[in-house]
Amino acid sequence: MSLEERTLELLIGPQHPASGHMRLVAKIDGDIVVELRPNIGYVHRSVEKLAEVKKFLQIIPLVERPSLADTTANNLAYVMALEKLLGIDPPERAKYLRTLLAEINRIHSHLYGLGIHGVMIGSSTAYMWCFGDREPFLELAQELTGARLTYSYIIPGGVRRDLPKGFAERAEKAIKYLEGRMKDYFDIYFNNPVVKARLEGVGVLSKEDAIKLGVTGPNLRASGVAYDVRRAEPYAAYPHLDFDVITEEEGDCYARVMVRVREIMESIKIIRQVLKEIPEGPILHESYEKLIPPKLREEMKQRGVVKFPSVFANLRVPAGEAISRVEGGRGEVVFHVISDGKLSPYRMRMVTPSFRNVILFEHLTRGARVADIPAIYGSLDYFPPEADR
Amino acid sequence: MNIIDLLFQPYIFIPLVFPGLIAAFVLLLIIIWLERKIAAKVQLRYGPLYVLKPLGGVIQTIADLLRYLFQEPIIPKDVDKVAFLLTPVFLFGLAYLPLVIIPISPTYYAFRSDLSLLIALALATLAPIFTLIMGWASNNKFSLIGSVREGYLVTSYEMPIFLSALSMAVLYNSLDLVEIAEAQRKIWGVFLNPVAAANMLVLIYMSTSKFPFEIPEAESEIVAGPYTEYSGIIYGLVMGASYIKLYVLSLIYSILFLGGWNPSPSPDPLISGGVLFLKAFILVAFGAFLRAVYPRFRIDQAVNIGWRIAFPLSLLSILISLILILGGVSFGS
Amino acid sequence: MVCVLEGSILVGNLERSARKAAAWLVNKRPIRDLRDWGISFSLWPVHFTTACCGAEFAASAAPKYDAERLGFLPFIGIRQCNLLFIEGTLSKKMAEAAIWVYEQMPEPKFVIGMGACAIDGGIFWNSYNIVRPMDILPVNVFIPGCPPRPEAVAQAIIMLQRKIRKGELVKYED
Amino acid sequence: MKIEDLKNMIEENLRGIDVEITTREPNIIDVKVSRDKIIEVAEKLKGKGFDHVKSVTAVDYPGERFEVIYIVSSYESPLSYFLVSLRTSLPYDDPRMSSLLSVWPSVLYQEHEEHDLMGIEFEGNPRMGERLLLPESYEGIPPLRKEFKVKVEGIDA
Repeated sequence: MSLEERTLELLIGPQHPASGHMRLVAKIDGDIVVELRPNIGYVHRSVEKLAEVKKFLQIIPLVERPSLADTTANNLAYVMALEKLLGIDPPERAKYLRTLLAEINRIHSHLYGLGIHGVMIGSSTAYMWCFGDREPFLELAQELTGARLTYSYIIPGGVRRDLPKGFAERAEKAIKYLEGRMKDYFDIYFNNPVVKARLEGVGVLSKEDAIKLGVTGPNLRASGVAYDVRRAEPYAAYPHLDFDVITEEEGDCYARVMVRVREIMESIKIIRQVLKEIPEGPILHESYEKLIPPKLREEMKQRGVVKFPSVFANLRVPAGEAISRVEGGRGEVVFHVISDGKLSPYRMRMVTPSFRNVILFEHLTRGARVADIPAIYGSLDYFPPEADR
Repeated sequence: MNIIDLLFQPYIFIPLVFPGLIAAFVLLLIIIWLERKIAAKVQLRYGPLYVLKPLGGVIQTIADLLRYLFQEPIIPKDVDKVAFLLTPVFLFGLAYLPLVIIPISPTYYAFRSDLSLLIALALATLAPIFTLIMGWASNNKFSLIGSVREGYLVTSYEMPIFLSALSMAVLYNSLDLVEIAEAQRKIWGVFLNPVAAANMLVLIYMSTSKFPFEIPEAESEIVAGPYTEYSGIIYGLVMGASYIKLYVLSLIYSILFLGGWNPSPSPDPLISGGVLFLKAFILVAFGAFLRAVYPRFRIDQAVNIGWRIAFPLSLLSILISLILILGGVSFGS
Repeated sequence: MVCVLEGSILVGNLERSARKAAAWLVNKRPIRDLRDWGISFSLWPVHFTTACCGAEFAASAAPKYDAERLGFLPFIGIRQCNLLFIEGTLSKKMAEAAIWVYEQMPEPKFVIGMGACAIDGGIFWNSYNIVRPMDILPVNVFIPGCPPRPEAVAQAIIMLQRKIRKGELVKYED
Repeated sequence: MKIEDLKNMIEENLRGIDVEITTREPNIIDVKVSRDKIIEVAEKLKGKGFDHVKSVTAVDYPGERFEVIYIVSSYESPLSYFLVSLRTSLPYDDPRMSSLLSVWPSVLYQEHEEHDLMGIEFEGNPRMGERLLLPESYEGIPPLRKEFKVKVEGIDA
């Protein structure tokens, strides 16, 4: 019986507990996956086309929507590209605030990925714990920016709000809570023999394949490639902070999960440094602060909330090209903005980490078992709206 | 002999009321609610609450049952109607059958034979056949894979369950549940042969697809396994059947290993039956608790455990029983 | 179908009249309230994430906001669920899938549109690839917000429960 | 490792091919090359250690030309700071070029997306002709082209 008759084509479609917003077309022979092709595009809302008809400042919320679990990376990458075109550099305090929000967002984005991975291999406790322990960090971000997930906190020339009083103590409390919880996570989930049996040795990505396929983020670092944009091209306040790039060697599902867990610990270390070393000073670039009438400027100082200068409504960016990249929770976000001096960009190219990781589906699941498909899918921390844009 | 006395005759009371239909149905309602509450407790949340706020949402399962009752039972077009509709009814009905054999006190039993352990175990093994038919009948790729997985699992847990149960029968040299329970008056079976006890407990959870062995209806791989195409009350029957099978197997287990009704103060059926029910309830609740602890195994790992670990352990437990007997441990009669 | 009863012959379609009687009984006062109460406290949404609002839907089922207190259990299969959550934008490809899912669900079924994109396209209103859910599905409750907070999701469920218990939504025609 | 000596290294490496190299900002080097020489330049760059493609961008200048930009970089430390943007321009009426899949496998999905949304033909890429992000039933102008108009807000329509 030839391979065609033996294989069963399984459509793990958009409506499936472990398929996310896409369809996995899997050809399986018995319990072995012969070939799996992801059929993406179910959440394609053409952010790049809409960006060409929106003004520069209106694009900030638009750019954040696709990767809802990790919005600061897209927002920061887009605004850095604008600042390269405008030729301005945000004040020191704004850089530290941007780093603070990026790290809070990385922690709860990793917890989101670990939770979804937990429910995909069957442990609803891991899902509930991760989503429950994600809430303190959502509240921290909400206190800093006013929103749970879609912050739009970073604007060209600085940030929208200053650090509220007593933020450091509340942040310390949330961090202590998560550090205390880590021991429970290791007892019930990470060192659980069933989890180890399901994840170790599954979906192994060798170092050469990881480089050849151009993947990014924890999936790359779990295969031993020590590449992190925060070290390769330091931006915001990362040049002044010391943290190390987490890598693992095995490159299997367990290694990817462990890289994310240890990166949460690293982000906690960074948040503590930022809260300790944050300098005083303005949070908006002086060229924009000059444009605000003096009376409003005083009020802005006390309330710590930036009043948008009127020029932002019709911001004209000088013609040119800018490429910027940022290390988001899921990997490297690359922005390529081409502007021709008008009110909206001529062409904006946004490459999100999930779109660069989608090639892993075909590569890793060849020869795996049917029960490994959700294990591998979850370990990639793949967020379909971010890949389809 | 008016109606009331007739009701309390053992051969009516046992299958209908106590360990039989009504008690199993009440246990079913409580267990599904308890499973969601235990899982919620472990997961730092409340679980079903506002259905009946003062009592913590106890009647949530009744609400679910009502919804299933009034939900449209969809019968897909190209489905084998007879097999599709009848298998859940058989599955749910036959899950009750072994309860006829189970005695609840030395004198009060519906049907006694000196092979009652074998009959109970044999009736408990009927369920997988209907899961296979169900998977084939509902003409859906996921249910086909789910039922074939159930077929795999049957080969890996059926044999060791029988062997570890029989190792206890060898120890008590009798196959009659009443005699086995009576023989444990002084010491429970679990202390005599712990290997068989541990082995059988794990295999009970494998046979009723409790976590970490929830493989036939693994939701993240094959939507609901053999039960994907079922909706309405048919799905309610199917979902209840696995809990009833767990209740039946834990009753057999508590007779074999936990001394049946032994520490019961008086031979009165209600009290000794209550002790037996309590032990079975604890085992079923522990099975429900496992949902919050473990993810699920892959099918090849489960079959691997069945053949490489459970089967040798059951042979070992028979060896232990033989050594105990040669060593002079003997039970009356 | 003809049956003889002490000399008088009953004529008529027994099966249709049985169904009519059942429909009458089920719509009668005591049974109807019990049925609506049962359905309202057992709204199981099917696991069908359509867009990025899925993150907040997942947070509403997580420990802090715990929608399971209302009997709301995200469940696996289409056949066993009676609630469809349109989370955010419906692109054209996803709209076909949404229609298939809605048609496969058993009868007393409800749809909740979550997020500004489900109401009128939200921030992607002028995209060429999106569809308004109200054009293709009968949506019972809409939730504003982008993404709506988990409390708003819980409030939408409570509003749907009240509508069901008032008896507006579940009807049994013969 | 300064940007100048990287520029010289690349210039020396691409000696034979008529290539225009300019540098921009602290770490970006533009390499303009004609359509038929691009595979040769790509192989030379890969030999130098640029091992993956971060983004493939197609820019549409209506009536004039299409410009396809490959942003290439490396994962190892000295080169990972720099981004090389490999550019080629295609005539407007015949947007075809040879795919760089053989050199960098990481361009598979990005080229497929540019083909799907911008209508550029990459010969050698197995996924040509299929839809990636658009629904199968989509006909008409590829949406990312300038002639495909999108509704705009009322005030500045």
